Amino acid sequence: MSNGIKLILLLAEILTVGSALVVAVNPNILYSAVFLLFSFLGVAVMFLFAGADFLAATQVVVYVGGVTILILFAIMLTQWMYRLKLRDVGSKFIVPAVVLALGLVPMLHRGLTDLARMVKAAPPEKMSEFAASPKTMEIGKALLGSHVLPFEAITILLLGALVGAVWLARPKS
Amino acid sequence: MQFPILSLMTFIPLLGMLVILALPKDKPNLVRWTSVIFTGVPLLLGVWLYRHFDASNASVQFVERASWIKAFNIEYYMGIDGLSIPMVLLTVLLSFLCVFASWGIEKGVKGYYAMFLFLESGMMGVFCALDFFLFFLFWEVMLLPMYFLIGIWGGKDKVYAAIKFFLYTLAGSVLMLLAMLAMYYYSEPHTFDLLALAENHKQFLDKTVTLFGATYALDKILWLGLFIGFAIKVPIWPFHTWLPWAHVEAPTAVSVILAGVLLKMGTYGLLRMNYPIFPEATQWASTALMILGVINIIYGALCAMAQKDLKKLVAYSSVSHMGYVIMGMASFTTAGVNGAVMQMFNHGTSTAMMFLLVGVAYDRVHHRWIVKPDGSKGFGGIAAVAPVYTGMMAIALFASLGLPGLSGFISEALVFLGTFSNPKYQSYVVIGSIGILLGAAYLLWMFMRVFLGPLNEEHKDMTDMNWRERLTLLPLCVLVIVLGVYPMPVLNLMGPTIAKLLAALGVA
Amino acid sequence: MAQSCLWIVALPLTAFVIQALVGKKLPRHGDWVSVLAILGSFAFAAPIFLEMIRSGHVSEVLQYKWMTMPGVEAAANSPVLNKAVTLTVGILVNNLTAIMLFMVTLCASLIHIFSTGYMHGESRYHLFFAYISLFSAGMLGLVISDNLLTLFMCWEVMGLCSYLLIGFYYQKVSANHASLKAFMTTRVGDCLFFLGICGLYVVFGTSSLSEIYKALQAGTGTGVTIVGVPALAFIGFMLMMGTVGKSAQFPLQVWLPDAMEGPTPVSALIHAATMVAAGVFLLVRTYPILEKAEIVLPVIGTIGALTAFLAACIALVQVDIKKVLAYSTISQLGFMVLGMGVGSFAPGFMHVITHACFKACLFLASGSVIHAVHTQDMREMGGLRSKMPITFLTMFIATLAIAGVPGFSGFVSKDRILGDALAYGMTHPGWMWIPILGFITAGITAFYMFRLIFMTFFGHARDEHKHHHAHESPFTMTFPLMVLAGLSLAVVFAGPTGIHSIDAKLLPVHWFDHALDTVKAEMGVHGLHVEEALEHRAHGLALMVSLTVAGLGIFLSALTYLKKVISAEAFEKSLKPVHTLLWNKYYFDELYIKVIIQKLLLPFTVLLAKFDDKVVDRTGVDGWATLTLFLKSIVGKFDDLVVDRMMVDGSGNVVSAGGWVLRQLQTGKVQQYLVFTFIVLGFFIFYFVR
Amino acid sequence: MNLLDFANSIEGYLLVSSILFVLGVFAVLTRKNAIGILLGIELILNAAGINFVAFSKFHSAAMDGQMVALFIILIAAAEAAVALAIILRFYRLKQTIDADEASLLRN
Repeated sequence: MSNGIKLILLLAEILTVGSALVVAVNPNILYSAVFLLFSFLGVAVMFLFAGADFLAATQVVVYVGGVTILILFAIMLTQWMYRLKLRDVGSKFIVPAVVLALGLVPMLHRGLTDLARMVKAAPPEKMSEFAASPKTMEIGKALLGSHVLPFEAITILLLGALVGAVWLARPKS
Repeated sequence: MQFPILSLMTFIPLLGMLVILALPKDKPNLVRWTSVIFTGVPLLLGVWLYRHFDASNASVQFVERASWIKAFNIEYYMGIDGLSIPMVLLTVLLSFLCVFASWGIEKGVKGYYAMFLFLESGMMGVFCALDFFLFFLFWEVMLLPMYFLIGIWGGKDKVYAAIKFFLYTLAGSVLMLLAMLAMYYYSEPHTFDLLALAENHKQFLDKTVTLFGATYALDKILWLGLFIGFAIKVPIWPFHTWLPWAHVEAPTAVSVILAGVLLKMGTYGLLRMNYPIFPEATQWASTALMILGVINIIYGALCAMAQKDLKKLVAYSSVSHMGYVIMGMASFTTAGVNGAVMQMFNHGTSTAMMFLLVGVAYDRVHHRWIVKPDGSKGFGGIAAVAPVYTGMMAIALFASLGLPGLSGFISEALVFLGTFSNPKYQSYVVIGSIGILLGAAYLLWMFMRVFLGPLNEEHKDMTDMNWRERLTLLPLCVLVIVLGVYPMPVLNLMGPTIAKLLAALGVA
Repeated sequence: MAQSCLWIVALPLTAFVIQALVGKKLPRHGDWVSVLAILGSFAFAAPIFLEMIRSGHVSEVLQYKWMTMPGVEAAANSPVLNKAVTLTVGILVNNLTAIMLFMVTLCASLIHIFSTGYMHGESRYHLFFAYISLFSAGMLGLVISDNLLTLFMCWEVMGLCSYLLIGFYYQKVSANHASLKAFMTTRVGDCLFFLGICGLYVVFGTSSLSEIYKALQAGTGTGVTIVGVPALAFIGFMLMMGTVGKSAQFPLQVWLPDAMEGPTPVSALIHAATMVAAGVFLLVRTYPILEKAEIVLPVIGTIGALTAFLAACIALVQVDIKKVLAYSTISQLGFMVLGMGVGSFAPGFMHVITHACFKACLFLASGSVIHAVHTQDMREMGGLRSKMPITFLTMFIATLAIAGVPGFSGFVSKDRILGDALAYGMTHPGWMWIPILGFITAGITAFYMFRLIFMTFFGHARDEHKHHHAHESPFTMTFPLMVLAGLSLAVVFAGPTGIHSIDAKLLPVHWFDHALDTVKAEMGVHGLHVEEALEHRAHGLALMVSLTVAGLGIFLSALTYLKKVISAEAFEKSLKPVHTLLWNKYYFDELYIKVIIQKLLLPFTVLLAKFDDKVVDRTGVDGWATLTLFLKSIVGKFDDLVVDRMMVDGSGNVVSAGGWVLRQLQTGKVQQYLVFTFIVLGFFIFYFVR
Repeated sequence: MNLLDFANSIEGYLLVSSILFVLGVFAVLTRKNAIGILLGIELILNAAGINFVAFSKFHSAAMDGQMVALFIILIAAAEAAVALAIILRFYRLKQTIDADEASLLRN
């Protein structure tokens, strides 16, 4: 793959990380919600480069289209349109959180890379061929083949969540 | 299996108890007459038993044997011999009379008679049981009704007396239980059967047991354990203090049964268990027993002399008379032991009479003071007001102080003849005869203060004995006089058994 | 003959039963039942007596088995004495029995008749006769019984009757005390007597007299010792104590004077003629045993002499007519016991019989006097001679007899006893003082008896009112007096004059002596054996001395009381301490009742009862309760404080404290939980990844 | 290996997912606003998704990794919906969605 394409991946990764940083830190919830959206987009691009095209699409549809909008609605329903400037970040936990973050990231990363190294990597050509092939048909086969049980479970879960959310959020009768 | 008369005699009163509990509460007379029936039937059976008891053979008769708990080969083993038949007859008779004597009980009539019948079956069981486990069971069963009878229908501080009686006897029976278990454990074919234990009593010899570090001879310790259990019941001197309390607080009929039958269980137990199963230990302890007997006589008589309460006086006189029984038993002579068992029977009748008579006075005047605690005169000159009552009391008194011609003398004479013929104990007889003297002193002194002399105005309106009371006392009067003149009907019952007992004791 | 003996006892017994049960309802309250019964007994006794006089020898033994106890002949050294025991009951009829039967039934019948008059109108009339019949049955039973055990039983039945009869007027507190004292004192004697019987059983294996007589002759019972004392001596001593109790001898004589509380016929029957004589009769019956145990007889002799002398002295100062007679009875009993002690078996026994007759007569006479003047105090009497001639005459004869005037029965027996006593004194110099005391007592007896006669019948009436009312008693009361007076003559027992030397010439051997000699041989009794010459000299001397002493006594009392030459009061004043001593009966009563009973025994019993209650009961038994309560409180506290507070609550607190600390973590803020989770996650990653 | 290769290699993906994960955690821990916590959760879920996808590509080149990622997205959606419903309910109850207020289950 050409360097340009790799650059796009790098940019996507930087986008994701930066917006995630804003989401985590920004005192105003509205801004963090919006930046969450950008983070999702970055992730979608990363999926593309990882050969999960259908996944990227669902990412965009579900997360960007659905969840973020839902969150915005929630924010609007609960913030009284700027009347309440929520001092958002709990001051007393700043110190432990930052220490945690700085400490945790390298450890986590090293742990995962050790895991990756332990596990037998796929041959490069198979990897690139995989990355390029369209995945929608495999996902369909997998959904109704090897992963039919989770698929059924997910449907029930979604139904439950749907009914639950509706029941919880309905106005007082 | 021939007619199970002993089981019947033991369990009919129990049946009666159940029937009474089912009767309606508001008809006391119905309750009373049912209890009369349920004590009357054993009395008739008792008479049948007496007629069919073969006095010539010394072994156990009317045996009923069935295995009860096979695991520990405990048997339901009932039987009587010369030693137990007088006691059985006494129990049956006194229970029957006491039902009439307690006609005056108004409070909780059903409960009273239920407990009473329960008591009678307990007593019958004790005298008929030949299996130690069964004996112990009846021994404990008998305690319960006594506790309630004294505790509920008793006098002023009845609860104290009831508890003292119960705990004291229970403490004794705990020792007995230990001894029983030890005997079961040490006997070769582990058994509770008294006669078997007596047969091979050699097995307990020259064994030792270590208790709290010190080692003791097995048979002496077992003998002592049983002895203390029975001594409390007799009562023997240091363990006698429950008796005055129990008597003073118990209602009339109960103290009649207590004095008439319960005291005899101690000496009966000694003769049934200590003597045959531990002959060597008995010989070892015979002098001590004799000394205790003499102490009992003198101590009881002296204490009786100082009593101001009629019932306490009679209670202490029972202590003194039981002293003769112990003396007779300890003398190891034919006349002595026969006299002892005879005294157990005679004392039963004469003391029962005295208690019934004291009850008669108590029902009318509601106090029993010869001299009131504040020194003023209690009873006085009742002879003028109640001549028949005085006559009956005179007979009872002279019977119990051992006037010849009445039953008291026969047993006392036999005990003294027996003990005197044993060269070791002749000086004890001399001291014992002081006991007779003191006995006559306190009884007649009481008779004088209570019945003779000028009439105490308080009792001017005291009525003489009504027909019910006279009928209750009549059989006892007849018994006392007849046995005084010709004691053979009772004496030849026990003769062969005692001869066998002494022979076994002698051979050891 | 033995069968008739059974009837003799059975009749009064049935009379007792009838009287006791239905006496009140019978006509005349059933006194005729008792009288007929005793007369019936007399009718049965007479032929035996006559048979004895005619043939001079009557003896029969009848035995029944009373109680049998089987036994097995145990090994020789085994601690168990397992011999079979049989107690027998029986009747022994010999000359002694015959004489006694006759005397007892005669006296009893006369007294029954007398008491129908005397007790007339009493409230418990029928009971009186019931008791008297029972008493007669008891006495007769005693007389005929062969077995000492049955003798003992009748002995105690008599004790019971004396208790009931002394306490007949039970309203009187003094009567109750007297009856209790009588019963208890005799009871003391009885207990020791019973020990004697036990001794007999140990030595002879039986208590039947006939067997014992044979065994003694065969020589058994010498080696054995009881309680360290040679057996026969022990038994003898115990039997003697029985007599001492019953016949009111020296240590136990306090009860007889008080027994006068009872009605006079009772005093006559029981405390003069029969019961007290029973004590001596016991000695007579068991004489062979006493003789075998040598040391007992002298003791008996001393007691007899002492009692006689002391009682006689007391009688000197008494003013109550019945008390005088009571003390004279004790004194005469002392004489009998003295006789027994010195070995004069036959005269001793004769004195029993003679004394029974004249003393009964004296008592009944005094009864009729009391009945007439309604007082017992001689100082209120006097000059009744004219008012009551028959009573006076019979009483005078009896007094002559008791004083020992020749020609009367008393002299015969007393003179022989004193003769034997003198002979005994000569042969055993150490015991010479016994006859001396005997003679002095004889003199004193004469003195106080005549004092009684002079004070009651002679002189002028001291109390006009009573004197005026005095009248002769009815025939039912005087007839017995006359019969008894007749029996007080010497001719009945020895010869017209009573003096042995004279009578021997007039008629052959008197039936009484003959009867006693045969029974002595039969029982194996030797009596006092002393050479002919010495005995003759002793009796002669005794005759002289007793005559002079009796005469002197009579003369002196005549001077003081009849002629008032010697003033009794002056005499009293001069010997004031002696008089008070005698008046208080040597303080025996005080010693026994006041000191021993009230000061020692009763306080001791009260103390013992307190000890029994406080120490043995409260501390000994309840002590355990308080101990357990104490332990309970300690254990309770320990349990509460240590185990509960520290252990349980402590750990509870620790846990709750810990809980509190941990609880602070539960702030409810979900984020904090996550922080902790991730911290832990961090450690995990750090730990594993590294 | 230069930045570009690194970005395209599994380490790159893993580094991003670690950072994303940590920021998510940071958001959850420090946000006072309930919705902020929700955002944190979404970040964490995406981090997980990236890991799955990364391993599915670089390791087994098989579909399983992607299937799980797909499911994660679905569940995340459901979860978000329910969470927001709860938040709304909480808001209606307490008129605020400060996470510290929801401490009824405290000690």
